[in-house]
Amino acid sequence: MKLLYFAHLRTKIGTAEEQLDLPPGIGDVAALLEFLKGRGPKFADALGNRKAVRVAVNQTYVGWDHPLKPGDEVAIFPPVTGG
Amino acid sequence: MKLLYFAHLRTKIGTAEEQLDLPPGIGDVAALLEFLKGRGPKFADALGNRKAVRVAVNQTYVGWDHPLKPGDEVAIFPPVTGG
Amino acid sequence: MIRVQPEDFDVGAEIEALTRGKTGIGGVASFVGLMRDVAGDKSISAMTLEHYPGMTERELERIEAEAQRRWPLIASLVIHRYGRMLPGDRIVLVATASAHRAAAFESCEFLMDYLKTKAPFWKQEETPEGARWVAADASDDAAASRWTKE
Amino acid sequence: MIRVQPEDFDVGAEIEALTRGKTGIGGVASFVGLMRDVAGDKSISAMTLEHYPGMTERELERIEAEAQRRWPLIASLVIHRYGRMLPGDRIVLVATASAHRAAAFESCEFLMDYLKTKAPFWKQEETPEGARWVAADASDDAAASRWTKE
Repeated sequence: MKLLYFAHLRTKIGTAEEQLDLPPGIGDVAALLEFLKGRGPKFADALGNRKAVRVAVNQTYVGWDHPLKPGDEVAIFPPVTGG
Repeated sequence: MKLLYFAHLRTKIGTAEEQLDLPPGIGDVAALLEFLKGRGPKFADALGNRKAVRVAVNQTYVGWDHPLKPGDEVAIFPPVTGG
Repeated sequence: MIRVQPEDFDVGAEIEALTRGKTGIGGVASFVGLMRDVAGDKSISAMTLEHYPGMTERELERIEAEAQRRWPLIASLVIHRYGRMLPGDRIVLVATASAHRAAAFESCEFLMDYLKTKAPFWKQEETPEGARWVAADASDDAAASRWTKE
Repeated sequence: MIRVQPEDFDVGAEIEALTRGKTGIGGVASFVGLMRDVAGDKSISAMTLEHYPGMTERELERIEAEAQRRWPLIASLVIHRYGRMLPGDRIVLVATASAHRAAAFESCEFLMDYLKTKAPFWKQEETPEGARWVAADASDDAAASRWTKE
């Protein structure tokens, strides 16, 4: 799957985009976020406050229980502040 | 005093502006309108329906009981329909 | 600022001039009133707006001052045309600028409601059956009366 | 119509193009969002708007379609810029055209509220202490939530 990071999450994590093979047992957005937090302090810092994290799958806002499948485009970002 | 007529009142009365010496005994707007209606069928037709007549004295909207004095600019017109 | 004029106006240039150099402005709400080619079920080929020179300007200044008093506006503009206009022509422009959008939107709508109901303009429409003076619209009065219910 | 672009836009030309030939339009409400040189008590020298190419356009199209569904609009337009901007620069234009002014005003405000709270844009401000990402503003959320209380 393709992961995208925006705004201060991108800054903290230090990358805008990466390819990731969906790890075994990761079935939804919440599980993916837990998996990512376990990758190290940058991820833990960026994703630690759930209230400040939003997720879109295939360019549509989703909740934590949204199921994931290989090939999804998953974007992770802070609440929008546009305009 | 100066009398001004606008829109369909102007069309009905057939004049846009006239000078009038304030007649004796005409102390307020209501009395002036009654006086004007007595001048003939055009005026009676134009001013007959009080709900469709608005008056400004010296360029300020006024009620029927507004007092009049020589030198006033009195404008008589239908409800506005602008914009 | 208010202007009552027979000439057309340039919306972009007016908004640009209104806001130029005022970098505390976060937003400009504006409304452009255009001449429609229908009114109810009648087809309209042209329209003439009559005004009361002197009083019209006074009323517009009074209404603009009232908007400035009610909302924290950084700049405001009312341009209203008079004379004969054709379908699609611009009739009126109201623009209000503020630090935040709510004040801009509310004051712009306030000004338009008052212009429609209180400003001394009268509309004569040219229809297939001839010219006719337009009667006042009760729904416009209702829109304006919102602002006095507080 | 929606556009997401780095370039500036010409407000007058956009409104003119939106309404040209559509003589059933009685009014166009519009809002231009400008970059302020202050935020709270901080002085801002520049701002960079990041967006999510693809999703941003989808969201704007969805929001515009929702406005078209809720109000009888004859035409509508949303232009939103991204990239680096300076104080006084235009950021966003929303314009809505309808036969009557209430629909135009309401839908324009609806679109702006949603743009501020839902569209995938993120703001980074350059202050005397350096660049900082802006946190979401609760008052904007409150403004947008009005539209779901019906």
